[in-house]
Amino acid sequence: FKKEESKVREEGVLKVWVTVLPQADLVRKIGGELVEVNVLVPKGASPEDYEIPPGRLKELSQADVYFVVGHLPLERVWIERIKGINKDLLVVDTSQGIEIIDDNPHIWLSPRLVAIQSRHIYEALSSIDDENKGYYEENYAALQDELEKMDEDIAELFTGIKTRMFLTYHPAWTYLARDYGLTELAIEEHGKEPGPKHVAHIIDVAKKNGIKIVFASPQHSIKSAQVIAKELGGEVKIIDPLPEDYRELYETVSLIADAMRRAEKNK
Amino acid sequence: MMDFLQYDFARQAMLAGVLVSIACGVVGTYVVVKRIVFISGSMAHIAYGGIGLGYFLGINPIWGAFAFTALSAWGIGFINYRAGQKEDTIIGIMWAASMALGIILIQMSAGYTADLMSYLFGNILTVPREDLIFTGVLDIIILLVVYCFFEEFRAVAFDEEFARTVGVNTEKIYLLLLFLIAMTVVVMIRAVGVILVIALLTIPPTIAAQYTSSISRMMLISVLLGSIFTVGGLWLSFYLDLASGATMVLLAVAGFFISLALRGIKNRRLMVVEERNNFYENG
Amino acid sequence: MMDFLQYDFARQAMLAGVLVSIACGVVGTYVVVKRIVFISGSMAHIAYGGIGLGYFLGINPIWGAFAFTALSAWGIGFINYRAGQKEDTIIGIMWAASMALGIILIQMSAGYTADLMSYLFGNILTVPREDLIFTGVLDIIILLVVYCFFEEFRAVAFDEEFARTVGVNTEKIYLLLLFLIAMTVVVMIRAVGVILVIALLTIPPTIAAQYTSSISRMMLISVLLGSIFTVGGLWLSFYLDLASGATMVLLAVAGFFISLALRGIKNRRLMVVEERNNFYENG
Amino acid sequence: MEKETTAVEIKNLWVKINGRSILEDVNLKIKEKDFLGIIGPNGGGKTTLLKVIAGLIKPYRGEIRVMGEDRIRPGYIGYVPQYAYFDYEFPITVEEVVLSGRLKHKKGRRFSAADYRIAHDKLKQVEMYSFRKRQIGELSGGERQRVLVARALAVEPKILLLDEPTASADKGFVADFYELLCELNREMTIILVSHDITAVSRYVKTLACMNRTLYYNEDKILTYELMEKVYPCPVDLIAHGIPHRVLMPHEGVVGER
Amino acid sequence: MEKETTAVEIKNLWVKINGRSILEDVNLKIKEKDFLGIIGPNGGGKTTLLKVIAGLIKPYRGEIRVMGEDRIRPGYIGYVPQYAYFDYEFPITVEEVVLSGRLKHKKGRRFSAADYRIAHDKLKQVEMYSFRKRQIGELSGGERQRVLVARALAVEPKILLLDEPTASADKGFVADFYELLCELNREMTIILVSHDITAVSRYVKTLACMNRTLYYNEDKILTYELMEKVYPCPVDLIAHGIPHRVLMPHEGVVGER
Ligand SMILES: Nc1ncnc2c1ncn2[C@@H]1O[C@H](COP(=O)(O)OP(=O)(O)OP(=O)(O)O)[C@@H](O)[C@H]1O
Ligand SMILES: Nc1ncnc2c1ncn2[C@@H]1O[C@H](COP(=O)(O)OP(=O)(O)OP(=O)(O)O)[C@@H](O)[C@H]1O
Ligand SMILES: [Mg+2]
Ligand SMILES: [Mg+2]
Ligand SMILES: [Zn+2]
Repeated sequence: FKKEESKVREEGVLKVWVTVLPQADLVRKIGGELVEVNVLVPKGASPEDYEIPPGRLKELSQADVYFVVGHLPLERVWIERIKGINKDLLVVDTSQGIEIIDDNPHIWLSPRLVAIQSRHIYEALSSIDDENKGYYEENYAALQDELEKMDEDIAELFTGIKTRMFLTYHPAWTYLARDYGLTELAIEEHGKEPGPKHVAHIIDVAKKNGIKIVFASPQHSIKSAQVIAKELGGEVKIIDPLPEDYRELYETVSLIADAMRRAEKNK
Repeated sequence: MMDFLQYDFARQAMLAGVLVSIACGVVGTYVVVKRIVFISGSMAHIAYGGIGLGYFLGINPIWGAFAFTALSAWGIGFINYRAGQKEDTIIGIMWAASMALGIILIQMSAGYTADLMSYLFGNILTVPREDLIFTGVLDIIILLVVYCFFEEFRAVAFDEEFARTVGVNTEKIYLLLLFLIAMTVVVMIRAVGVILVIALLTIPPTIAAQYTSSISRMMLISVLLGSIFTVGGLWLSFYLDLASGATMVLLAVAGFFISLALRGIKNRRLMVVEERNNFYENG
Repeated sequence: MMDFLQYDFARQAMLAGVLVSIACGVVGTYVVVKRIVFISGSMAHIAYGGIGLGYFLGINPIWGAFAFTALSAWGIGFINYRAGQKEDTIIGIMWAASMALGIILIQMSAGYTADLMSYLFGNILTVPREDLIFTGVLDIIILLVVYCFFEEFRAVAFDEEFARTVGVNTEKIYLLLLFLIAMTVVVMIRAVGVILVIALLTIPPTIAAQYTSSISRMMLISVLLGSIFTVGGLWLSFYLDLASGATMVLLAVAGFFISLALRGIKNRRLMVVEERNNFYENG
Repeated sequence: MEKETTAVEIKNLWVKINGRSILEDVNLKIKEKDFLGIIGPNGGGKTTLLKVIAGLIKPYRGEIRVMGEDRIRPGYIGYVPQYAYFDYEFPITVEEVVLSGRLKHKKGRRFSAADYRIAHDKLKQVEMYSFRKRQIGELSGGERQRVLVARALAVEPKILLLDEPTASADKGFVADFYELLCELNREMTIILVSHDITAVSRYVKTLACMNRTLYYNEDKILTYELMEKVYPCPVDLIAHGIPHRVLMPHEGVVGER
Repeated sequence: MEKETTAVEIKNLWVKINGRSILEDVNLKIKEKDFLGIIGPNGGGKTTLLKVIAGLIKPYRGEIRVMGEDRIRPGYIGYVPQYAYFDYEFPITVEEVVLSGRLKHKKGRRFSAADYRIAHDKLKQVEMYSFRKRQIGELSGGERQRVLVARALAVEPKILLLDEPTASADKGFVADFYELLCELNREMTIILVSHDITAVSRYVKTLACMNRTLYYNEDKILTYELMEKVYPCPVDLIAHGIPHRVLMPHEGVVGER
């Protein structure tokens, strides 16, 4: 990693790229002032149909590290191409060691998986920039504490809830559900348009469990979610699977927990 | 069937299918006989520019789409009448231009933008009530307009030059037709997505054309076939657990090939080379 | 310009633009004169079925797309020649069917959503070297085929019936043309996405047609214009920081309107009603 | 007074297409109930002139008045084109094609029984009544031409414009057709373009020659000099069968029956 | 021996379109270098017969042999359609249209100087040489028809099929055209469909009448009875100007010059 070291010394900061907003937060927390973080998919854009403008590519051609989420279709298409533009780019897969369900990319929505991701980030940063290893380590430790705390807080949110089931349009919360013993009912099957049988099944299950809240994400059309909510006699709540500030996750999960409590009452 | 019909969304989807079939059957008949299938496909893409504009201006994208396709209808008519350009090329250009504009506008607009996929594909299972109402209103408008201008539409579609010598305002009639197509496409995009619109606009009238050479009967048969394909497709997709829009389309395609085969058996020993020529006779 | 050209990816994108312009200019000329713009648009969508198939079978989706569009080219030709159906309707049907099939296949294949948009949009800025080679090879194939069958292509496109009486195997020639279009569309989808293909296939030949009534000259002008639009659009998008594909398209559209205006000024006092009729003469 | 009886009046008409001048300084004045025959070589501009009168081509310069007005009223013109360009697969029957001539006569949205009666009458006149339920594409060339004639007649126009209406018609029909025209001429002005000089000279009231511009005499006299201007080889022409009475060096009414 | 001199031989030919029978039991045998004129009423099936010979329509039943073979060799047929359906905006010049008749003669990919010379010759023969650089859509009806004739001639075919080639041509051209045909007839077989019985009877060697089936005598005799079968009203016909020598009640060669 000789070359990168000299780069760091020359320019002072590491140019780090990530695909989605939540990752940026992690990198900033670990890299602090020593990194300059860029996000490929800007706020509000949907990672499904993002076209990279030339300006971004220009910047990308000078990037040092790229942390990929690992299973985003967007990355699958672009990473090879970006590597073609920037041959010195170090691409780090932050999903290493995480057990992937169904190719679902949303690993940044469970604190426990985020802990693994941040370890990859820390390791990569300190191997590139050996000089500042101590600085990164310090930050990393703090982040790990924060994540552990969040992990406990989130686990606590669900204490006393027997039927830990929630309904979402887009299956973004699959890993959260796995890690905290929840059941995610997703209308989209594997992120694809659902068939009527699947919808009927979801409605049956939701009705049986008194679920009245359908979670939708702001990046997707909420129109469809509203129809399901109507059939259940409930409402749509928007939760963002791409939070800018990592701490928002807690608020989001507490909404999910609230929904479960209300469902239990409805039952 | 019964256990399927117990769901609100399923009943609503069936209703949507029938309502969509009415608009598509009637407008699609003109689209097919006037050989402007291309227009319907393009308008769907042109709408995307309007969606982009909607996001950019912070208004409801559907109004942007309306404005854009209506404007494009007018543009197609105008350039066609005034500038002596080939219609299909103009449409190809508008298609590309609108999509490009849509992309750039969405790129430049702040805040959340909706996913392109839902516009391209739609989901008939979750058509909101307001879209049903939209579609119903559109059906009524289309039926009224066609009822009032049936003969004029036919004359202009068949031989525009003669219609002009008789005193028909052919430009106006043709524009009216383009507007009907534009409205259908936009409303349908919202309700069922682009592919289903194109399928329902073209397949039922094409099948119908094999059995009648009367426009009004073509419309009737198309509406019936469309309803069969949508309702049947829905039901099929329920039992096979497949995406319903796609199943409807595939059912319609199957219908087309079955009808083709039936006609083929009937006419097997008839000569067909001649008929094929008709394509070249028209350009 | 210079600071832009210092980047490898920029130089590569320009090369891609020129290579794409060659294929599109030559094939697009036929597409425009034979009025089959619709085919190019549909083939792009038909490719989607193949992409779905690729995912389903776990092979590279581009091979699925190749297989599908090639098959559809054959299908369009076949149904057109043998079953006496209207070409544009058949294409509309295939369009819808392929898209539907793509959706269902993707639904049935294992794993999370496939990345459709990259196929619809592509990105000329990051065309991998292998795609450049693909495109270059395609250019050579197209130029060779057109060089060898130039007169046959023209005769069949102009008056297929007469060509047949003279002894030309018109079916074969037409199929060859459809295959060229299919190949162009698939290679271009991969390189630059659907919209740019449609724009480059239609806009440059349309502008060229305003200045010449020779097919070979149309091709030459189209290739030049295409190159200007792609290279110019790239440069513009770099300075305005906009999506480059979309910028190229908009530049081409602007070019079309400028040319239209120039011609309009020249012919302002000439009558145009007559020319417009030509649409109906062919419709 | 004068205005009332002028069906078509053209003053200093010029037409250019793609920058090429097709008609040059055409002047024409046709009285109502006239029967004008226009002859002339291929490319002489006959079709262009008819299209200008029918309002299908805008002149480059000059003035046209149809029935005394500078715009064409619905139902005034019945036009039989030289070639009809339409989609032969179009789902429309012969009867419906002819009915489309009634478009501007119909009250309300639909055609009335009277419209149908007129359409059927015209179909009978061109001997195509039994074909009325056929799809338009399922006709032979001459049959199609007859239907187009019936369509123009169904307009019951003030002015009937015929562009080589008998080019593909068989001889049996041609003779009947000219008789029909003579009859129709009692109620409407007719302008007939034809290469069949024999037939034309027999039935028309006035004769004009067209070659870039219109050589035409209100005195209905077609001189030998005129023919020489119009046709490249008038001597040949005579030799090949133009009845000599068409050519009157000094005076005489052409086409008098 | 016999095979060598038969240009077209048709045996028991039936054609059906959309289930409707158009040609019924047609039999025909044309010697090489023959000049056959086909007359008949509109919708008689003349165009259909030519298209069958040109290989454009497949028969429902029956047999056709062209130059002794059951398939048509490239360059054997030159066809002038009654109506040509093509895109008038197509970017192709008159010269290129005529050159397309040389498609199967050209060696290699491009047309040779000889091909150009032939195309130019044919254009001169139809008096359209000066129009050779015009785009095909920028012609009048008659001009276009001449170009299509030139295109068929450029094939230098064994058999020339002409479907009302003079329908829109001016009289000046028609006479020259028939002279040209007679000249061409020295080298090729010609089948001419026309309603111009006068002209036809003057130039053709053999005459046939078509009305569903072909009434045709190898003895080249056209009887009054035959005409009666073909035309709905032969008496009218005669009255309206068919030269009487065409109708020979018992014997005589029709169309003898
Ligand atoms: N596509 C079709 N479907 C059904 N009938 C057809 C079709 N084309 C032609 N016909 C019928 O076939 C018959 C013969 O047509 P054809 O064109 O051969 O006649 P023709 O002798 O050339 O007549 P014309 O002198 O008018 O050109 C006509 O009665 C016509 O109505
Ligand atoms: N679109 C066009 N562009 C350029 N020139 C044209 C166009 N259309 C017609 N012309 C030319 O205009 C002239 C007159 O054409 P027009 O069709 O009026 O002739 P016409 O007298 O009807 O001839 P015909 O007897 O052959 O039908 C011809 O020389 C023709 O070449
Ligand atoms: Mg004319
Ligand atoms: Mg015919
Ligand atoms: Zn997601």
